[in-house]
Amino acid sequence: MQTPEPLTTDAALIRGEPLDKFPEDLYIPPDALRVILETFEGPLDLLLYLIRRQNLDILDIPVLLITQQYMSYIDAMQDLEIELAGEYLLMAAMLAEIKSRMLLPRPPVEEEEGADPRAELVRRLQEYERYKEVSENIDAMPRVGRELFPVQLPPQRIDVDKPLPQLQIDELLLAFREVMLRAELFTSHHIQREPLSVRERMSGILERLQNGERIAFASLFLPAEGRLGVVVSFIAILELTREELIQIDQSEPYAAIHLCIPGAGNKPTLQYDKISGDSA
Amino acid sequence: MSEARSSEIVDESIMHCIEALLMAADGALSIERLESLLANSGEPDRKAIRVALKALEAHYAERAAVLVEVAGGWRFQVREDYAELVGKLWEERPPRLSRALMETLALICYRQPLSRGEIEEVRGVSVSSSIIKTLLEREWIRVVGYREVPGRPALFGTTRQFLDDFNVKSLEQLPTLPEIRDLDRLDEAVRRLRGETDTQDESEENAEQTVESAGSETGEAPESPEPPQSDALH
Amino acid sequence: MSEARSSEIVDESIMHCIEALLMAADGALSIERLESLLANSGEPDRKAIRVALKALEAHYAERAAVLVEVAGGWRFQVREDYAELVGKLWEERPPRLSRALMETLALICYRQPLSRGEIEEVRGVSVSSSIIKTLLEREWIRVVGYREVPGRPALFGTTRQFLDDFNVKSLEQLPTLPEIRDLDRLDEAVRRLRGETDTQDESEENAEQTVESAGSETGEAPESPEPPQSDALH
Repeated sequence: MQTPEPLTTDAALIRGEPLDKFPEDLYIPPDALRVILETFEGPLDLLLYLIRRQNLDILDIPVLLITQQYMSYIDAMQDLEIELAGEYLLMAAMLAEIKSRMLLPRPPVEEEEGADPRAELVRRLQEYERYKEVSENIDAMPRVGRELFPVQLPPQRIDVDKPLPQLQIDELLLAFREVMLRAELFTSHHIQREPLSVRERMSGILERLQNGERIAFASLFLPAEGRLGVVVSFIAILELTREELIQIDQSEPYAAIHLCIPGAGNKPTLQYDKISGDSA
Repeated sequence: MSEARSSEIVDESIMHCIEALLMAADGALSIERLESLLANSGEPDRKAIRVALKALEAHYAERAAVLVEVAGGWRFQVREDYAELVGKLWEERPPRLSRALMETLALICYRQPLSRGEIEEVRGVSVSSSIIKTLLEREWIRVVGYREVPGRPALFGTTRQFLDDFNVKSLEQLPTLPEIRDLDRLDEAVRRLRGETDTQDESEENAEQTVESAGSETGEAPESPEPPQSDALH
Repeated sequence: MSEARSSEIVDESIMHCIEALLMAADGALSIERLESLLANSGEPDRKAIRVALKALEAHYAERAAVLVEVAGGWRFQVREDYAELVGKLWEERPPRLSRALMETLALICYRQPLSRGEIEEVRGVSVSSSIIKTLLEREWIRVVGYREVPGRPALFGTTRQFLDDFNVKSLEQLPTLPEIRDLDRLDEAVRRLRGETDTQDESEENAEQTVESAGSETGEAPESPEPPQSDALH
């Protein structure tokens, strides 16, 4: 019989909570179970885990036991609606086949060589385990950016025309993707819907207002741009207003509408030095 | 003065910690920053840090790298005498743009007009002045206004030059956020932007290399680390 | 040997030129590259360069930055002892690499050249495009050829950049791939498996075990499911 091993203090942390907080007989909250189940890197990984967890020998797996355990994990994953790779189900089918072969009377000896799925499974488990193990060893090696920091000092002066670094559009987009993923901003409805042309127009309108002048609302709509252009301008103005980057004036009902930057009159100028001067 | 007295005792371990930090840092480090970084490494006070910096400065006096004090603090630089030699390093290969710079530019592109503080908010780290300066010098971004809040932070937007350098006519041609999110759609968008119909053809040409010649159980890493351009996004 | 004789004479000026180049370079510099960069600075031959490198290595042996040789050549890097301290310079921790990515990389390392399909065969699960893309972008792997079968799948191999980033000179310095344990026993077991039915009565009894009880044992699990963000910097 299996007896659960004593839980140690360096047990896994699930959402910051050590697992040993859960009494052994208590059912694991689905969230925690999900975290465990999602860590498996595929059916071989799950099988290896089941085998190693019980200190079983890969060469002598009790197939019926392992199959049953495997299936209960698969069921649990399906209950939690974890997206199951097809490979998990394929493995389930393979295990079922092995099981049925074992229960059936032995077929004649002429069975083709190498066709025993159980031997094949043992071979694959061993092979996978080698790479799993060595990948952990490689991951543990010091590497640049994590433990190793190469020195790259700027020169005090440089004598050549330094060629300007080039940037490819895909590098830029991937950088953007990464920062957005990190900040989890892709989920925001606000920015998903916003066409980029609006953003461009916002910059343009804002810049036109920088000399402190008031600009007629109507002058921002160019018939030449067509209906779409008008819509883009309009949304840009609304967005600028919402962000309090501009204000909209109308001295009396039906009078011309004007735009200006908030508190216009104090004549701001473009101060580039402001940017480099305000270093942290 | 007590300063003079303590200046004779250099804490070697603190000096090496400072040396490590300055060798790895992207820019200058102020004494205050060093003090906070070293809080768990001997917790030297500012005086002790200054003493260690002086000792380091003296040690490097005769070396190719030199420790200098600039506006933002202390930094190592390659000595001016080697300007021409070091220049050769870049003649052959333009320097790479940092990830921080690319992310900053991308955020300005997609969320303009926005301020440095807003970029920092999204990135979760501070944006160095030198990045903003580089982008302004490169004329990829411009100041389009100021946010009317205390401090009046500048608001940045992208420029025509940016569009030209990236070979797009307007920002509208860039992929939308949902496209960027989905890697396969992003691939498609990039190919569209490059005006390529099918990159497959290109890689076919590179493919002449046979498996045999590539068979590298030899332990030798292949010569050029760069994957063929066309593979960059596959 | 003539090498031994010349090793006693270090050309100081050449040594400092090399020091300047290595301190400024973005990545390791090979002896060949140094030779061509120094063509107008004393025109040292490779032997003289090696002598100077050895002298530099000795000089920096006790400093916070050390001179090391990796696959791509020589570079200065901050001594590993300072990893934790230096890591504080950046608020973001370096992203943890997923197990899927590391397993894919390990397979490419030890079995190159091989195709994505072959990786999937061993791992028993499909390899996502984003993993291959990440590895290509990091320039840890590259396409070294195509297998001449229908679909012409790309074959991947590791790069010099990979070796440099993992601080080794060649693939041989990577951890050894564990042998298949008990090869004899495996053969025997396979033969036995083919030859006889083994009764599973005993295990049948245990088979009642449910996920609930299996789950509660996972305190000992972390062999495979690693706790999140554990060793990002260790």
